[in-house]
Amino acid sequence: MCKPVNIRVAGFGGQGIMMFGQMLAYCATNDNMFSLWVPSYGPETRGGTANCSVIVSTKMINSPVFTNADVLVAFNQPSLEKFKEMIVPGGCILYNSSMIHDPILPEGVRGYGIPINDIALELGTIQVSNMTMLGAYLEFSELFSDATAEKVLEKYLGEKKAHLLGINKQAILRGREALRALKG
Amino acid sequence: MCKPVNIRVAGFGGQGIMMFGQMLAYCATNDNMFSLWVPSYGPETRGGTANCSVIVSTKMINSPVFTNADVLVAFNQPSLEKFKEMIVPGGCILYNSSMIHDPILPEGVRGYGIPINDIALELGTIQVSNMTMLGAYLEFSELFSDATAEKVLEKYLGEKKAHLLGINKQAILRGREALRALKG
Amino acid sequence: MPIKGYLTFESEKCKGCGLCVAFCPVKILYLDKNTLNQQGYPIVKITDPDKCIGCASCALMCPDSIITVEVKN
Amino acid sequence: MPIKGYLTFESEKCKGCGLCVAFCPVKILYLDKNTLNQQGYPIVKITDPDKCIGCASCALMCPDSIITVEVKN
Amino acid sequence: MEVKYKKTKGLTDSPLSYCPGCTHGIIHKLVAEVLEELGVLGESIVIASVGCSVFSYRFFNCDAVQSAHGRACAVATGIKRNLPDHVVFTYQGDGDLASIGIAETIHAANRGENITVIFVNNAIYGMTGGQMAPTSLIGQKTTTSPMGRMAEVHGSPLHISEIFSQIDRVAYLERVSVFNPRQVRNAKNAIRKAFTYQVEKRGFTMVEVLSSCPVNWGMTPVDSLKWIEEKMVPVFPLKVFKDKGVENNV
Amino acid sequence: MEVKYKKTKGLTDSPLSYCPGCTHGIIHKLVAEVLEELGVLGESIVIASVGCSVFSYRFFNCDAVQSAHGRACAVATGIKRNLPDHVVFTYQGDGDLASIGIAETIHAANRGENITVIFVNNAIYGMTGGQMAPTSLIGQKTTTSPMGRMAEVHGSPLHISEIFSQIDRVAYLERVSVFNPRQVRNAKNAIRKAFTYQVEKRGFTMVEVLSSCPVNWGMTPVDSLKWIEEKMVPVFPLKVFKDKGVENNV
Amino acid sequence: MGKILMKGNEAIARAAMLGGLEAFFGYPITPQNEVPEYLSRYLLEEGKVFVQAESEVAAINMVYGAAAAGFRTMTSSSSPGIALKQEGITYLCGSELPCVISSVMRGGPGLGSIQPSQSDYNQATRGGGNGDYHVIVFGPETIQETIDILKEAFDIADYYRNPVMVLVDGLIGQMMESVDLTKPVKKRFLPEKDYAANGTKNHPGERHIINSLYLESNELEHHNLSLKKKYDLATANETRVELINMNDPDYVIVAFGTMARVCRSAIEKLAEKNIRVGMIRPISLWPFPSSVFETMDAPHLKGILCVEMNLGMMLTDVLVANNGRHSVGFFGRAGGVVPDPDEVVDAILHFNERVVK
Amino acid sequence: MGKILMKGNEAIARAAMLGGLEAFFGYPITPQNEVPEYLSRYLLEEGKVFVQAESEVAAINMVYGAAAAGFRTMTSSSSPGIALKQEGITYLCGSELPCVISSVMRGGPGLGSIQPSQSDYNQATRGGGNGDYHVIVFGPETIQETIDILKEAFDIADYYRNPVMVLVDGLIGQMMESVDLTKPVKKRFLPEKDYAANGTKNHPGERHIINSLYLESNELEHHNLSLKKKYDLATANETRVELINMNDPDYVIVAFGTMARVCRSAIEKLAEKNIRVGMIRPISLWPFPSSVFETMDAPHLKGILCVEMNLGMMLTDVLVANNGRHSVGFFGRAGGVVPDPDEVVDAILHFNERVVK
Ligand SMILES: Cc1ncc(C[n+]2csc(CCOP(=O)(O)OP(=O)(O)O)c2C)c(N)n1
Ligand SMILES: Cc1ncc(C[n+]2csc(CCOP(=O)(O)OP(=O)(O)O)c2C)c(N)n1
Ligand code: SF4
Ligand code: SF4
Ligand code: SF4
Ligand code: SF4
Repeated sequence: MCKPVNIRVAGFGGQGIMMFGQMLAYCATNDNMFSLWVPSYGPETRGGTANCSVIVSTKMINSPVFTNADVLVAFNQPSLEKFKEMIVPGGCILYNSSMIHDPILPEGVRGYGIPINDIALELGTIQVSNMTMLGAYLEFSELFSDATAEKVLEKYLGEKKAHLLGINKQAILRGREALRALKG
Repeated sequence: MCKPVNIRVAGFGGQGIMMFGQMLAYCATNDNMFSLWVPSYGPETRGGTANCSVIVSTKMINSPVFTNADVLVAFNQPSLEKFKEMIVPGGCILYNSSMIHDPILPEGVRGYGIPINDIALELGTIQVSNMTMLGAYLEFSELFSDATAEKVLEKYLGEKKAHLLGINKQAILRGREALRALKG
Repeated sequence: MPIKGYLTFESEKCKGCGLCVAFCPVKILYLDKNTLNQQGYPIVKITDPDKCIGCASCALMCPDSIITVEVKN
Repeated sequence: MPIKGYLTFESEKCKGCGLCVAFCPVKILYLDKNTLNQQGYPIVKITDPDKCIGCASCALMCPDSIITVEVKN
Repeated sequence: MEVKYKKTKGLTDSPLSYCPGCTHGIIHKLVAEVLEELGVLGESIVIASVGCSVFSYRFFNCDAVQSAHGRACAVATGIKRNLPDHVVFTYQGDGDLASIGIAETIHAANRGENITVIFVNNAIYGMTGGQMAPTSLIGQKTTTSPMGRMAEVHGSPLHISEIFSQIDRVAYLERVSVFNPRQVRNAKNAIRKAFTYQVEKRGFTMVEVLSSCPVNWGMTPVDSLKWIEEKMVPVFPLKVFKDKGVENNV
Repeated sequence: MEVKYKKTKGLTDSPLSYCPGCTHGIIHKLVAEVLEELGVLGESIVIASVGCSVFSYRFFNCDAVQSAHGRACAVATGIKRNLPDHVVFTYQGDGDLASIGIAETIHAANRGENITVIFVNNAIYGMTGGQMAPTSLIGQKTTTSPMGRMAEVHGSPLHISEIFSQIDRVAYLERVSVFNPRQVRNAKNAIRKAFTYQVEKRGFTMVEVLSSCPVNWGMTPVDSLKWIEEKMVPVFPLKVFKDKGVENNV
Repeated sequence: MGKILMKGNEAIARAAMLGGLEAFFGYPITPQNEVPEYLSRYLLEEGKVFVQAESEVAAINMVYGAAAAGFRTMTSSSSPGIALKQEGITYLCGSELPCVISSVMRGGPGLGSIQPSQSDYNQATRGGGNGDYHVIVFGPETIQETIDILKEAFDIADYYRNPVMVLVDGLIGQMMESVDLTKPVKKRFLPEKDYAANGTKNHPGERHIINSLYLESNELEHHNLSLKKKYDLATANETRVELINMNDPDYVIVAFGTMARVCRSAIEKLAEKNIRVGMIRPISLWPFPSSVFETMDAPHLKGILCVEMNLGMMLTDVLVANNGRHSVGFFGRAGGVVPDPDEVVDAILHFNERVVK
Repeated sequence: MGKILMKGNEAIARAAMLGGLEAFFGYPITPQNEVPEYLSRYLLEEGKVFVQAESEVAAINMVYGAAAAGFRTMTSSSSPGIALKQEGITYLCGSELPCVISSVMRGGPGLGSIQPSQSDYNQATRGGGNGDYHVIVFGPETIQETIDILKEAFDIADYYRNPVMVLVDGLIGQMMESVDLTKPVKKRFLPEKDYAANGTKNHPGERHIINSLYLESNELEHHNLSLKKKYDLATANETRVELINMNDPDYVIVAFGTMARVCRSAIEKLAEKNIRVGMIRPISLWPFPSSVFETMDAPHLKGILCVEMNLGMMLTDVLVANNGRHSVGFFGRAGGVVPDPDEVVDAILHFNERVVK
């Protein structure tokens, strides 16, 4: 990887958008890469939508902002509409196909729909839909190993939420599988 | 008068220093001359000494401050000591000889001692000592007519203090007389 | 004859907070987790419209003023 | 034997306010308008030192703490 | 069919920006209903303070002035002194009124400014993400009292209405809440009285409303109402503190 | 011979900057005597506020911090939290404490900062030349209420001690005066109690002292004391508002 | 002549009333106390609004309210008091509300002194509030000029919907001088205040909202750019400067307010020594009269001396305006000391020692 | 590497603790809330002082008290909150008290927005308090640099007995980046705090008085001049700047903070187009690194482009430093918009349209 990867993540408040982004940034730090996570913040996160951006890079990151992203991870329809035009040609959109049906994507952009709500509900709780998406992203990007992701996840959940580790790991796995199936 | 006249007035708080200075400035305005009155102000006027400066001129006054005065009007000993060195050679010091005895004046400066406390007490109240000094100053400077001084005084005292007009006028007169006697 | 109430909801503005549900004395309101509005909230629905007594407790408690209550004697 | 008081004044710091005069129960203090200190204030004096009962009311009321009161039984 | 309840014209069409179940919304509509019922919307000016209710300038269907954090009562003074026949009111949170703005509020009250203050006490800073407020309860965990509020470290909950009851020129002062339909009706009566007194030029009026902040309290909206009833009311008793319209003043 | 009264070592040699007969001087020496008697001068820090007493940093024979107008209690908080075993007190006029500084004072009290506030209420702004204060009496002529204070225009005198009596973490609060020797002795007792409570770490203590301003009231010093007794005391009754050391709290 | 003797602060108050002042809010502070004291009597007498606020913070926010309701309003203060108003001032600018602020400078920093000073030049012209905003600032040199500017200030404020500050030092506030209150000032066409929040019954069908909050960056940027347009307009139209003795000068002095008066005396004294000294006297401090530095025709100029009653604040504006063309020197006294003309004479005589760039 | 991922605001808090912070006083405001939130837990855990003040005004005055008593103290706020601290800041300067102020900028004026901005450059570097004073201001560009400066800031504050401000935009506050908390920073010899008002029992026979009041002009001027000496010393010793790519550039960009990072990307992109662009990145904003403009060796320089997230504030300092030598242009976005590298590229490509002087 010589160019930094610019990733935009967006969805409803409550869908775990921020955690998704932070997990990527933590993974990068864990693997001695550079990373930068930028949230949208403030009252607009109240109720409405939430989004954040992540940059992962093997060299020092200069500009913390980007207009054109390499990847969009869209957790719901409005987010897809809002951000899809920002994806560079050759870029990619991962979307939540449980909530987004038959999306129209910009030309030259690949799309992968993962039914993360459904998978998460199958696993027992909608709460892990974001980690399902993370699994898909990891599979897609080949940026970080499972070992890295699991180590970071463990830290992220901490002692208090250690009991959720298993289900979250499972979600990552299921996400990977789903993406692999799509990639064919 | 082509050069502005710079006058410094100083004494204890309560001796009517400010009124003395303002009367001069009002007289000048009344006679269509330029004038400028600058008080010392703030807590240092509390208790301690009070002083102000006056500039009278036939043309626009530029600098409102001066270091060297043409005239010092000293109502008490500390004021004389504080300001006497600022008087230009050829300048003049009018002092309250009821409180200042045998002063040592800078070389080249004339001095006139007027026993304003005594004169004022003779007139019935120490309160008019400042107007006694004003009379002396008017006699000395020949700047303003009695008519001007009286007109201004009347305005200054206003309706509320109209009853004091007579005694203040008398004080001015007695001050003039005292100075005339000194001038010889 | 008891008073009969009729409710209408401006569902797009519903935030799924559940206050109306909690204060309905006849317990006929519920949140439908399967119907999200454009804001992403589950919206309020009514189980048994016939039972509504038109007390307007739901409407009174709705912070977003989305419930209209009409009554017929 | 009644208590006898002795006053000393740090007159240069006197401001001639007259509070001591007003609160002396035996009325032996006065302001001397003819003796101004360097600040220009008339200073407090005592008419009849023998009458001082050493109650220290004057000293207590003096805002400038210039009165020292000593007593002898 | 007869309309028993519908959204008041005192509110605009703009959707409220509050979190789901936040009782700011209930208080908004009570105030708006009162203004509509008194027929004073056309002469009303709301001062929107800084807090979650900053956007109330969008919601109340009357003229509006957004003010600096804590200064709503000073802004109201500037308006009301110039427009003495208008209805001028502030809508302020506890951070805004009780913390940074207590000086402005006390002095407006003490001058007897003929305005109405709607004081929304939710025991926390909502807008900025759940910091401790002067009215936070002992033991309450907030983002700046992570171990819970401790009297020895953080002080006790500030009793605004009790304090304002000591100010002569306050004409009406009541603490109410909105944790159930009965309290909501009570609250509306208090708000109506306050505005009526303002119209009658009786002086400063204030209604303190105990309100919820489900998001920052970390509770469901319904549990939040229970928390008001069970935890807040014992600390902040609901009562009329002052009513100049009643003889034998409380 | 025995010294019955002499100037306390709690004051420096610097002549007081107050006007003739101003009771700021009396209050100064009472505080200084108490500090001397309690033996705490070496660990005391006075916060000089902005007002005629701004120079009190010259007068009290201990360390001193001059603070911005109204902010003495915030400054005191900053000091005391770091030096909890020191004796920290503010000396503030009514403009400083009751007007611009009321927020800082209320919140220091509410946090229960273990400091002592000497609140000198002379019903006017002395330092700046006699403007109206929040505590000016109805009818009182000042340079900014030239026709006299009117309740409808300027509001009523603000009752600081009454207000602070509503704050939980206030440990001691009394209003005293110095208009005659008996009152001076009373005042000293109150001040002593306040400082003693501070040493005992009981919380926030405040003594409100009704004081004179002969120059700006336009009266002789002696008449000024009568005015305190006859005009101020009826409006600002002298009493203990709070005493955590006594059971059955007032 | 119809002149009367008036104290600077009272002149400020009276001139504001002549300029249409409807509501004053202030808090006591030396050396400007006579402003509120005067208004507490005479503004109330005219049935207008005077409120002594509980603090400077409250006062500026009362001004915000009065301006929001469409009234001509003013506050007055001095150094630390102005510091406390900075948040209110940026709000007024952000919400585009007009008002007049009189600032009577004393020595600083902190409590400083109450003696006259110009060390609040930065405070006035650079603000201390947040964001991209400007206050229109005038720095008159006489009481007469102070009056004339104040009489016009409300018009200017209304025209730009922006605060206008009149910045004088404590000397101008405290001294008395002969003045003419009746001198006519420029009148300008003012649109109606169709933004005032004075109840929808006065403008049915349309709510008036006074606000400075724009959560979306794009909206806020749009707002910033529209404010900038206004500031550019003010720069084009409200820049005021007096050029004195600028006919082929050896040196040019730049000074404002009381300092300019002192420099006038110095220039006379220097003329006696056959040294030709001109003066650029900025009357508007923001916008600063930069362009006169560009167009200045002074073939024999040895240097520009900036003279201030501070340690070098307007100097920055002079350096920017000069842009390297001439050698620039500085002379200033601090702490409330008003320099004597002789000191300025001396600074010109030893210009080389004064050069900063 | 030992790096950890940290949010800017938390890094500020942690670094302050590493720098020796003993007492924090603050009031909530977005986008800096994580600073007090972090400290409310971890500072208290270490038995140090954390107080949530009732307002920004109270907070800065609590800082004043803590500093007066000799403790390492800090406050943190954002735009309108900093405006409210201006009086307190001038008091700290006047009384020569050290402290650290973290300012996390959002859009303005007024309530503005909570999006990142640099429009408080004037507020930070010119103050808004009264009088002749300066705050030492640093404007780091990464979280790492923010940490390094904060760790040193208390030393610098103590050394000069003056407030030190660390000025970042909301983006630096809100974003997360990998950082190393253990990087060593310069240590300096610090004299004892022999001014602290901590009771005469700690310094018998001598009263310590913290004060900024000097009623006599001469005394105040003396004080001002001694402050100035200190500021001159700070200018000589604390000016910090990074020079990037300054080898015979076609253009030079001047930018700080987040804007400088964006410009780095732009410079890379311009290099691809064979346009050599260097950058002067001021790290200390006051003192401003003027001298590098004088010593700059750039024979082919076509111009200097000042780039800011505001409408032109640092520009003044650039113009003064440049002093007419080169043509100066400006590019900025306002209102909380963070420009994209491409916009900067474009501004360089069309430099002529950007020229201001
Ligand atoms: C001068 C200033 N300080 C701080 C803030 C940040 N701020 C915004 S809202 C708020 C407090 C909100 O709490 P509250 O008033 O209780 O209202 P709520 O949001 O809980 O309804 C604060 C501190 C600000 N905008 N301006
Ligand atoms: C921020 C600020 N505002 C105003 C002032 C001016 N000022 C100095 S003292 C004072 C009030 C004095 O009154 P008070 O506190 O009652 O004390 P007193 O002089 O009567 O003892 C004021 C307003 C100031 N120095 N700083
Ligand atoms: S109370 Fe209102 S917003 Fe809440 S669930 Fe019911 S209808 Fe929806
Ligand atoms: S009370 Fe003190 S200051 Fe006043 S007259 Fe008596 S001795 Fe002098
Ligand atoms: S943060 Fe709290 S107070 Fe604010 S809108 Fe949400 S629930 Fe209501
Ligand atoms: S002005 Fe008043 S309060 Fe101040 S010292 Fe003089 S008499 Fe005392």
